[in-house]
Amino acid sequence: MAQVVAVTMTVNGVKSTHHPEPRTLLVHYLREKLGLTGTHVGCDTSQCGSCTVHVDGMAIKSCTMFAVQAEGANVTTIEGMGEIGHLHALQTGFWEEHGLQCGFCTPGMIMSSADLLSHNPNPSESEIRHALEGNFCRCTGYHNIVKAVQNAAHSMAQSAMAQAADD
Amino acid sequence: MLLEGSHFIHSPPSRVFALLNDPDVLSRCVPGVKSLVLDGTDSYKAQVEVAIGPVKGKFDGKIAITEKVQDQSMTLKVEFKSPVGIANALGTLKLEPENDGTTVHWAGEPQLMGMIASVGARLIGGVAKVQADLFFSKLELEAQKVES
Amino acid sequence: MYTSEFTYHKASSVSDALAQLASNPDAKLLAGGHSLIPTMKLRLASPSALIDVSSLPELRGIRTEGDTIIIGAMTTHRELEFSKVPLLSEVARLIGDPMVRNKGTIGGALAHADPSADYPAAILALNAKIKIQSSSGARVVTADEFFQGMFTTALAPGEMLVEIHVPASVKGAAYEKFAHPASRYAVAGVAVVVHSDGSLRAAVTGAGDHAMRLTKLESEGVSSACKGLVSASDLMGDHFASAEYRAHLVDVMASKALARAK
Amino acid sequence: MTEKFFGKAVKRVEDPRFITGAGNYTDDIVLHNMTYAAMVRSPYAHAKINSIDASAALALPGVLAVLTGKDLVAAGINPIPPGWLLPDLKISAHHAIQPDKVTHVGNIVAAVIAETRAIAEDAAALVDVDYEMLPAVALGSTALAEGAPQVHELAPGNVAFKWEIGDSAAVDAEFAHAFKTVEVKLRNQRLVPNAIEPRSSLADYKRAGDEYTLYTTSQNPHIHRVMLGAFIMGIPEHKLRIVSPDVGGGFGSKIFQYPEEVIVLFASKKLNRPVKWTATRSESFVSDAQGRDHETVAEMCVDADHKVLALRVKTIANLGAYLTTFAPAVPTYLYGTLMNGTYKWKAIHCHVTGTYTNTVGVDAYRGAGRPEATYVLERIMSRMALELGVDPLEFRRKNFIQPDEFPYQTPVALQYDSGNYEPAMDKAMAMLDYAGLRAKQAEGRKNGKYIGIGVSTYLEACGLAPSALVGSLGAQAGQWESALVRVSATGKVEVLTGSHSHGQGHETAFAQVVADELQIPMEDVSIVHGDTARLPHGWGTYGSRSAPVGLSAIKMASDKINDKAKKIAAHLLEASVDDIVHEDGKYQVKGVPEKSKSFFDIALMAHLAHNYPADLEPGLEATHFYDPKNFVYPFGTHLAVVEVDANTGHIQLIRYVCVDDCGPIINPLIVEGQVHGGVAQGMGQALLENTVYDDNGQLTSGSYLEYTMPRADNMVQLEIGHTVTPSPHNPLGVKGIGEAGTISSTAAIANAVIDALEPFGVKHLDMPYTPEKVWRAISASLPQAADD
Repeated sequence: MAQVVAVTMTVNGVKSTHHPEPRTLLVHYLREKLGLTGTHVGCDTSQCGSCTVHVDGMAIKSCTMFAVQAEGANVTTIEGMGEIGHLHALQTGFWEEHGLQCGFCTPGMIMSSADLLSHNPNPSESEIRHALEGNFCRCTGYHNIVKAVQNAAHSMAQSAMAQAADD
Repeated sequence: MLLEGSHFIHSPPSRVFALLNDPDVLSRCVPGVKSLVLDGTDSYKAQVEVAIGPVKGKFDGKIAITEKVQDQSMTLKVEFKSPVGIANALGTLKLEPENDGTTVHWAGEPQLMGMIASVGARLIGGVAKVQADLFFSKLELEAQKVES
Repeated sequence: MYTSEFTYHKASSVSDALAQLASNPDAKLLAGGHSLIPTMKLRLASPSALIDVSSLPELRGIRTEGDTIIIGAMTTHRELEFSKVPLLSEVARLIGDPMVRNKGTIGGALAHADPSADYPAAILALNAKIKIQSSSGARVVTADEFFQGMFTTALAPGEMLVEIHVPASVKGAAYEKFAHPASRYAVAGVAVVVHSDGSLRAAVTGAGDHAMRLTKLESEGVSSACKGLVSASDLMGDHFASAEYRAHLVDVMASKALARAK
Repeated sequence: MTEKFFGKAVKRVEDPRFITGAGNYTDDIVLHNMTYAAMVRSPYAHAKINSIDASAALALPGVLAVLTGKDLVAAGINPIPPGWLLPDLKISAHHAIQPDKVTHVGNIVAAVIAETRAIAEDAAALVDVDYEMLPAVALGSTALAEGAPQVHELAPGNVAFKWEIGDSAAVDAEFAHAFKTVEVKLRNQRLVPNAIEPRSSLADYKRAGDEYTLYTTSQNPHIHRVMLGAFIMGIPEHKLRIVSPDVGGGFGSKIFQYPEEVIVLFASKKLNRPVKWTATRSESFVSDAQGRDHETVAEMCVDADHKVLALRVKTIANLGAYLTTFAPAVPTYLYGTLMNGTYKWKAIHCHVTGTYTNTVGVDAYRGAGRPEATYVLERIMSRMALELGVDPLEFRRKNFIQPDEFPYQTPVALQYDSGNYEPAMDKAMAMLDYAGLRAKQAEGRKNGKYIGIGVSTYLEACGLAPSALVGSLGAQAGQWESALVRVSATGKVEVLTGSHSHGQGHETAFAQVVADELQIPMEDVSIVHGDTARLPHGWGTYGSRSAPVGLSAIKMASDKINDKAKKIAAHLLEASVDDIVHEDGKYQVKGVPEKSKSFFDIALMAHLAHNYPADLEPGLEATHFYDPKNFVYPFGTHLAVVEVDANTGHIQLIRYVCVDDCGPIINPLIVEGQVHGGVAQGMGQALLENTVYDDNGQLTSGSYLEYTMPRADNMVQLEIGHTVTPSPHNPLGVKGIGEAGTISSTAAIANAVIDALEPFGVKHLDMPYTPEKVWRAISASLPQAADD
């Protein structure tokens, strides 16, 4: 029988333990063991970025990491970013700017953009385009995705200013 | 894509030709050979393990030698398959006496099929060169061995 | 898409990893995984065991000792991108995409020695040294000794790359890359470094079957427009870029890198 | 006044689920007791299957079945037929699993069903197939050459069909007295559609009712039901339900009937368990129908006033190994009929030879025939302008069909119902500052800076289509669309449409129109699509038909609701029906606004029927089947600006201006989004994407490491404008916009590249304009350079 390994990780704030085979990719673990189907698989050579999630705060491609490697990790998927009524600024940005069409690449786009904004809160257009090098979209021509990220950067800056004023 | 190269072996053409037709020598020289057995006249069955970077696979296949011109040239027909694809090649070896040895000119047109074709195209030239270098450096050792 | 079955071992230390490696020659070290895992998914490789060294603390981080910067093998491209390591920070920024950089490691990339990878040119131009560990001890090789051919390095079976040593300061350095539009690997990537003693080293990756020094540039290379640095017959060609075109790109990239490095 | 939604940039109602990860794509669906399929695919482009040894695969624990082509044939499963016929069409049998021979890499030879996906993939690698390799052919013109390998015995010389349109003799006559003629030979390279969601199919057979459900990534579930039920598997249509839930992009590639859908349905019944298959990207590259792949020689001539006279086009269309669902229509009726463009030709003739090759089947890909035609036409127009030494825009302007000449009968069958081409061109030129940029271009050339400006003044025919017309041309399907508008007792509205949305935003745009028609809030309307069990029959989404055809049906069904509502209101208000007006969200007696009934009042009474007209049925729902009278004809002007790095040959798109006329715009966000994506795909063809088969029919660009997908940094922010010329024959005046961006942009960018290279004497290059190709063209014009 194939080896199984106990893996404990915290996904979107919820800690759980499962026993996948070592060959189970993180993306399959999230989709199949945890039912978090917002993370998608679009390719098999680590280019398209549909499977992007955050592991310990950094965007990674969950199709290029085994679940066992996430032992003890804090994982955030699109489902953990926000929900209707409490959306993340990027989710709002994508909605307001029509930054998605078929929606398949969108979770990965949002997770990658979040990584960008975490270390570059005010990116230029070309920085946004460079940062999205690892995410394919076939629907939008990236036009409104760029605008969505700008929209989110703007609203995050405003809320940060508002918060600073409150403090 | 036609690939070609040449290697100098410190041994006369007649000896090099003999080496190239000796199954024992071939099984020591062909990179990654696990087994190589004669399977009819000038025809071999072989199993090789190819390891190129992270890629590693076992290939089963046959090598047939045709159009042999004693001490001068031969044509090789190579057909190998594995679960990740198929590698066929039609190659020629030409032996040219030079100083105290032989220059072996090789040329071949490899055909990759299946998964290895769709991801391996950029590497085929380099891989062929590496494999040829390995083969001929071992053949040189064999040549020395025979002479000593 | 699944790989073949394998057993997984998370190494507790470098010596543990080396012991595991010694006990199973078919095992592979797992670093950032960005070359190995896709290859395994396509079943172009099916190692029976993986030894995960990606999060070993002793292999991570960048520190300075005297005039040398020591980079742990499992330092990620992202850590280098945001570091002050000469040239390598610039090179790291051009590797793959942000997610690849967040996970991929310099040690993994160098050990893999993909002919189109970015680091090797920089490592050669920086005259870096590579520290290699095995169960019998450690050795240090020069960059020139390290890269031997396509996917071939000085690493012997049972050995692992643990550190990269680069000069803490150089007078000037630049990396210019013509990227493949699909894979973003280098079709021709040229690194030029002017060292503190004024010497110039240059190397190219992507164009040939492995990274190599640009000796013609180093010996004559003071004029700004490079011409005929490498011969097409020494390079690779494919349906995107022929050897002849790559030879031309080497000249163009070298000219740009030289102009910035000086 | 109630709020009007038509024309407003309403945020999409489908987005909340997608931005929170709650979308429901086929691969997201998990059924109890589900099993997994993996396909064994041919590594050879052409080979005989000698034998298949599945014993090792079957011995693997967890493997439930290995199916071969012989199993399917023995069970009476028929090959997959094409859905469009042409005279003398040679139809090769396309089996879901090939029983005897394979004709392209990726052809399925066996299918493994197992308890997990991992085991299925393990087992697929263990199926040992003994093949006998046969010579292969990959290029259309090579397939037609003497002595070429034969792909199918029934198609001698690899000819699937020969087709022509127009008047060859009239063309010859014009050429005979022409002032100037030009010829271009061009290749419209093959593309891989690459929707980011790989195809997926999940079959669920229920023994209780002998009923099948297939969840699948489809643009047109009803077409699958007809094909699978009636033609392939013999399942009675009412026992087969097809659901296409959220679909992650289609671009044509999810129109077609695919083998895997047959296989999972068959396996589900055989095992009495649900069976799921989801493609890997590597599989998508060798199994999704591909697009384009034409080799063309085109010639045109003009008179001394630079008026266009005649156009002669000969094309070899590579169809791949099998005729997929719409394959025969794409390079014929969707191609030859588009050769007229926006110009006044005296004569046109177009001849097409469809060829079989050992490659993946070629079918509709965003634009389907029309981008191919537009590329030929707009390239040769710019080439002629170059030869005449005149501005390419002014040359076009001189030859436009004028607004007072509609309806305009072209020499290639179509009758354009409307158009007004100059305003779109003028607007685009103004947006770009065309004259200013030309001056900058000239200045830049002096300093080694090479920019190019390219134009395409395209026209497309979409909104497929009058059923009688397409039926007479060979379609095996009707092309009307249906709608069912169903009002609940509380006034909530479900709109069921045969159109399918896989990114186009129907749930929003259609709801905007229905909310306006019924004068109710948008949130009271939901659009339902993609489930044959819920919808009336429909024909799905392709050919930019959803708005002009699908939405027209919805609008007409909504009219029926309003008509009935007025009758109910008249009864309740004791007034004559003729006196009831629908205003301010109410049905009221004309001139007496206090005498009114709300939509809720009407809906409730329609369901209670307590106080109700005796001659009226209770309930409030209406169905409408709408068959359009003609295509719709969107048009516009696209201007592309590229910059060439003469050192490397690299080309960067630096500006893109487009002015499209798709009639009245329902939702500008959505319309512009369609243009953005379409332009990116056209840019991809011009600059990046290339499907490379080697001489043995091996796809050497079969992954994202080799096949260049457009990324964010390949694009610029587009500058978009519109003109509005309504379609005269549908009730909303709307025209399609889904494909326009792709149809026009490839030609515009190609023309920009050639314009940029003009100083180097380059008059034509084939796409994609990869750096080496451009560098070589530049180098060739500088013979000294190499020896300097």
